[in-house]
Amino acid sequence: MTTAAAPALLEDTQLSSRAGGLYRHQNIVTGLIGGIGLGAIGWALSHQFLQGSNWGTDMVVTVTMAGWVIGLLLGIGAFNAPVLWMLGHDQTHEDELYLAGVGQGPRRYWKFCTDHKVVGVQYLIAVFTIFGVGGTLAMMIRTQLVSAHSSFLGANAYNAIVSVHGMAMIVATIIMVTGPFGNFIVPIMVGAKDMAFPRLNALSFWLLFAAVPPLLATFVLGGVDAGWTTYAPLSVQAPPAMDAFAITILTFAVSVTLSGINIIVTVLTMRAEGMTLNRLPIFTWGAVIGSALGLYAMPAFMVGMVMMITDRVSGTSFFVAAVGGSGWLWENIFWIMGHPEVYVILIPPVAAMLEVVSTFARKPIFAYKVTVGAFIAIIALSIMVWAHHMFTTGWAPDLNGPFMLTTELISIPTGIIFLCVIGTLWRGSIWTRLPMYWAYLFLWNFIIGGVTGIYLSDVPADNYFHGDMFVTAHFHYTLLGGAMIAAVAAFCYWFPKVSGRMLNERIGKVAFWMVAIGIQITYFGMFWEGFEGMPRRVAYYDPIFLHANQMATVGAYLLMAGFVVLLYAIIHSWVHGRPAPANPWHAKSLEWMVPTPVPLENFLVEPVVTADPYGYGEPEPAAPAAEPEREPVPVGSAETTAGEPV
Amino acid sequence: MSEKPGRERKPKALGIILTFVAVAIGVAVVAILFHAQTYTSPVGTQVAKSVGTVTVNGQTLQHVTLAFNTYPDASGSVDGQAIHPGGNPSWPSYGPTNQFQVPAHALVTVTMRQYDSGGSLNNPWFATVRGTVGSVARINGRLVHAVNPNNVGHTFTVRGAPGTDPGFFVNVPLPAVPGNNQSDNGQYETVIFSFVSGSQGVYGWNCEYPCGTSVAGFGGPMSAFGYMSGFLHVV
Amino acid sequence: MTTTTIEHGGTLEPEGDGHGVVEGGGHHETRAQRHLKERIALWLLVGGDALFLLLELFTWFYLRALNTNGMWRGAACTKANACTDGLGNPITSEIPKAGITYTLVIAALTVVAALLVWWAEVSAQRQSPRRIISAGAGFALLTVLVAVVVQCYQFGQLPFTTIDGAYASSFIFFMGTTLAHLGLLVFILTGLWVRARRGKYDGGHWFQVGIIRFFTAWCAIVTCVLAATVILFA
Amino acid sequence: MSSDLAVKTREPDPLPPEKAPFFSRPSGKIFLIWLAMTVVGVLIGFYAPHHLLPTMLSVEGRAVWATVVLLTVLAAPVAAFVYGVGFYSLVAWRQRGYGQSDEPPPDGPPLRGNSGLTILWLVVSGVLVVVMLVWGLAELASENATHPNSLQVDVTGQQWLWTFSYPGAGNLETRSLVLPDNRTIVFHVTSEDVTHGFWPVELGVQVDANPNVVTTIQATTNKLGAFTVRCSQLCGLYHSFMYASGAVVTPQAFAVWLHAHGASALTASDVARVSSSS
Repeated sequence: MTTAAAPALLEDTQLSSRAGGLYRHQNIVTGLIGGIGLGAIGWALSHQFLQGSNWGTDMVVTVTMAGWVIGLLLGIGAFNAPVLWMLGHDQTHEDELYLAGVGQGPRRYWKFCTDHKVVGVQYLIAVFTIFGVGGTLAMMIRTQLVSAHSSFLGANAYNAIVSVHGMAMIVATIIMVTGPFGNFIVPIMVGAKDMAFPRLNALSFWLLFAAVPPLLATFVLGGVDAGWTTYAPLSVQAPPAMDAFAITILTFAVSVTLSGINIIVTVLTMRAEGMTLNRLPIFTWGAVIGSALGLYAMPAFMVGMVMMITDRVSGTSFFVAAVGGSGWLWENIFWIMGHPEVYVILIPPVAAMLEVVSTFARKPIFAYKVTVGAFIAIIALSIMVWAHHMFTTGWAPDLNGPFMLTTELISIPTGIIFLCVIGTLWRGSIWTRLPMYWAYLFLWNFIIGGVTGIYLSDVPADNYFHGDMFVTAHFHYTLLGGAMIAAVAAFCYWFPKVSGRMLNERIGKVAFWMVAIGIQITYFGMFWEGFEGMPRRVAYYDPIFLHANQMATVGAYLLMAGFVVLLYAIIHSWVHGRPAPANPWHAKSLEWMVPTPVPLENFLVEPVVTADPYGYGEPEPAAPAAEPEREPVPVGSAETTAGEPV
Repeated sequence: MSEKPGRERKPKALGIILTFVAVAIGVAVVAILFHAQTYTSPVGTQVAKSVGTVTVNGQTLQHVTLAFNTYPDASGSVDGQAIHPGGNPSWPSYGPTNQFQVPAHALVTVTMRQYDSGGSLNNPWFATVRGTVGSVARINGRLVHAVNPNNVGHTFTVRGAPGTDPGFFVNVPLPAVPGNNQSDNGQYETVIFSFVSGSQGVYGWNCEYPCGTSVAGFGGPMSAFGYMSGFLHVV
Repeated sequence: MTTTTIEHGGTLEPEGDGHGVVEGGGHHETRAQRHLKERIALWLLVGGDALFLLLELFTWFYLRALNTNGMWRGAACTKANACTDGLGNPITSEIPKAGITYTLVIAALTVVAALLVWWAEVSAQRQSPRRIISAGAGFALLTVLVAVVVQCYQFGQLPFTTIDGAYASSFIFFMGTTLAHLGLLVFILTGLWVRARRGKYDGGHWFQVGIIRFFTAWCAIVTCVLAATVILFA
Repeated sequence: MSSDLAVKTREPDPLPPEKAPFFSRPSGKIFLIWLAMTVVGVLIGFYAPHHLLPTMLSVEGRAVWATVVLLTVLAAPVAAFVYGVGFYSLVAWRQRGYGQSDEPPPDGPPLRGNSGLTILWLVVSGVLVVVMLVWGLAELASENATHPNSLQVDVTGQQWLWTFSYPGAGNLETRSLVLPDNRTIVFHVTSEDVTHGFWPVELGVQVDANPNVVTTIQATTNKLGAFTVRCSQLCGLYHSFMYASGAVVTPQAFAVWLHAHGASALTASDVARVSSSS
């Protein structure tokens, strides 16, 4: 590794004992103390003063959960800098280096750390954790459904699990690529030293961290019985768990918004010299476009949840028809968020998978500009299709035709993604390493998800399939079979850069086949249920659906086992794996040009970009040779003075 | 140089993953099981008592009896029968249990005491006695077909789980005790009715009087299994 | 696609007007670059906030158009034609009156605050930034604090509460939005005032004032839009 | 960007000369795969819905079947094309011996796009969308057409039961839904509490039951048989118990049933009106 020669990496910088100030004493422990402490104070006060009112328990839960979120952020130090700013103080350069984790070794993973790579790894672990929870819940759902009238869970627990499985998976899939790789990879890809707003970056992670415990707390607060869509007015009458659920979503929505702003600004303003928009790696486009769409979707979620909370804790009537509200208002606001959110989930992993396809077909991405255009067209159309989730609500029958039009139009830009993939594969030198396996699986699954989506876009057919297991199978094919498998492809692709180790491909391929087969069995079982007419989210079902359900359950166990094997492969490789070279795939984008492990501030020499990263089979442009003339200046070393920040 | 901290870091990173995954999954599973325990199994199943045979519409059937009550709260403060250990003692509740077991194709005679006050049904359709023998119930000694839909305490409404005997349906409105009975004065209405149980399977029953919380009165006890809902196991 | 104006943001040289190299986030960047980043971020944030606002307006107009159960008790409720609330109690006051006066006052106060910050930014180019900016921020802060007080007073004066139907709910939601924006303004203007007094903006380093001016103006727009909706579409 | 990435280009594909037979070229082979998979897809399209969907009792239910078949037939060639290229690339262009290798295979040809192909792709998918849309709008229009002499049925959902009433027949209220054959039934659906989904499965239509609002959907029965009404919107604790049985019977049987269940409430003309077939 060439990095060994660099004399002074930032990691080795000695900081004075006063660097970091208050942050020196703050970590996850103080965060938990703050969160639990403020939550307890909130509980005590609200229990004392609000319990007696009409909405007592709801108020207590809301205040307690909000106390937890704010207390955790206070304890971890998220508000230090804004408050100091308000009081007219600024962090010194040394403070910022301390915040970035200089000299703290592994402890920095447990802190409010501004280094984008640390945040990326934190996100990665959070995603694994949430997927673990969501997957466990999915197994409990499938176990309940293994027989028609099972008493494994009962209706209360079943509904609670269905809701939290849905929301946990939505939370995890929204961040599964923009969180870990949007933070770890994107800044390096565009040649930046960090994200545009490092503290905001850390804040977005810790907001996510704060959002998860209230979601799990719903189980002991009576359970959310309204599904992840929490249709009003059912959710208005749901147990106090719904308040915790709403706090989770509000916190999470703020997190996604901040992280989206950060990614967009990073890519717009911090690209290396020569990194024109034409040369941006397609994953960067995907991350930016997905984040931009998230900025559109998340405010809608917040508006909806604020109104949901006020309906529940103060008796407002936004969604309660008896006093002038409307459940359709919730459904509209929810799906104005909900459909774009699907593409917030989908676009970043698909774009990341295109990197994989290009690298392992050893060919440039086919129709790069058209594909980027297709992404933009998708997000433009996706904000106009929300009511296709409401074809059967009776909300506005006259709008079914127009929404059918926009929904079907979206299949045109989606089709471009397929064109891009098969065009890249065409006459490529297919290098069948593990990431490429997952890319092929994506291709297989996403076609099925897409075709079944076409049925649902057609109003007469949707009048049958809406609200039944067909829909469940369809969106699992697109979100699990499509987005999540693409994310696994991306994960396997970037694993050597993130962990410094090669992923064990032998175990990984075992996992691959289990997952690949498990998906087909599970969701074809669900298609079968759906054709036969089994409604979604039922704890007990008609025995005529028995065989289809047993098929789905068997497939689901195989699928989960496959993911467990994959997790084993990851952990095994993270500990015992072969040390990874800086560029194991011989790819051409910037993140492979920096050493592994990536040093703080990423680049020893500011990169100058002269071509896009897809020049496979093309003669190397001559320009970079001119660049290394510069003396490698270790950035942030003693010779840079701590200027006066503004 | 960058190798050494790297080596130290990796097992730690692994530890982070494992700790988080294990803690989160553990919390989730414990919470769910706790939740499932709290809400699904109050105090066991009441097995119907056999009292011989009886002839209904020319058919000779086994005759069994069930006895249970409805209470204004679940604390057992009305007649001493504790219903829900823990949970929400202030919620109205059936008791002493919410799960009943009866033989298939038998005449089931239910004797109930209704201790709760009440009000108007969301849907007056449930004020009519349906599905019992003769479509009547004996309320305080008087045979009635229907009660005043604006003075109902609770209802006992049974139907099959999907796929079991779709024709089976019993609805008995339980008239309200006059006045506000939250003072637990022990006043009650006696309701007796008989129905012929269906074929084997799980049957769900619940109350259709909006005695719960929130917008349509179906929150709280109405939406938590075990207070105003339960199962009738036909074996 | 061709290069954009921000193409070479990463290598901007220090400019003559005092935009020197600063430290931010642990690495070098120029003031111009920092300004650009913060400006774009603010645009995006305001974009998200605008969507929040739009959906609130959607809620208002949707519920107003639906008038489910006749529970949109807006302009129709007068002293002569009293409505009842969700519990059947009469709402005897004329609902919009109490709302409109205070809402207008609050909107006017935020506009004044925005103008003060704008004045501070423009004037600071000619005179001592420390004095001008701290004066502008200080008076703006006072104005916003007055608006907060008016907002709280309005809440106490309302003839209805949250349970009184869709109109009351939407009205109070608007008040909450206004209050949230005022709260943010209090925080930001306090910071601006304190920092100006400590001389953080001396020497022309006051692009942050421009950012704050932009946000203050946006808050003024929010309150004005909400006030206009409340008044014109009761 | 770094110099250790010397460009290795693969030997040019042994592409047959233009005179080679079409089926020995990659495009020819992919065409064959495409053809086979399209045929399979179309067969699945005709076979699967027919065997998996329940027996539909209404015109609308039949339209569900027809729509699924049509859309499958439209989608099959597209899916088969993507799968064809995908499979062929795996079989023909996989660089054997590199699967475990840390060395990448030589680069492929630098094809960065083909505007003709892209335009063709866009045109084809555009045409398919137009076909789908025209079909969907036509179906929609026929489903929304008003029919004289339709039977009105009020549907009320509440947690967790359906009740039905026949306003033309003295407001007879029942728990099971009996409908005459060959008649357009207009369902007026509402809810007493939360949102439910009224879904008479074998009639192939559904609409939500919303509190304080009446939504409408219609179906024209055309076959005798039993059907099930299920709830398609999660509505709380006993959502899975919320179903009802139904039957499409002959108009004569329907009249008899009305008499049996609501005789006291019915006048002779009522019965004649609600039970007359169109």
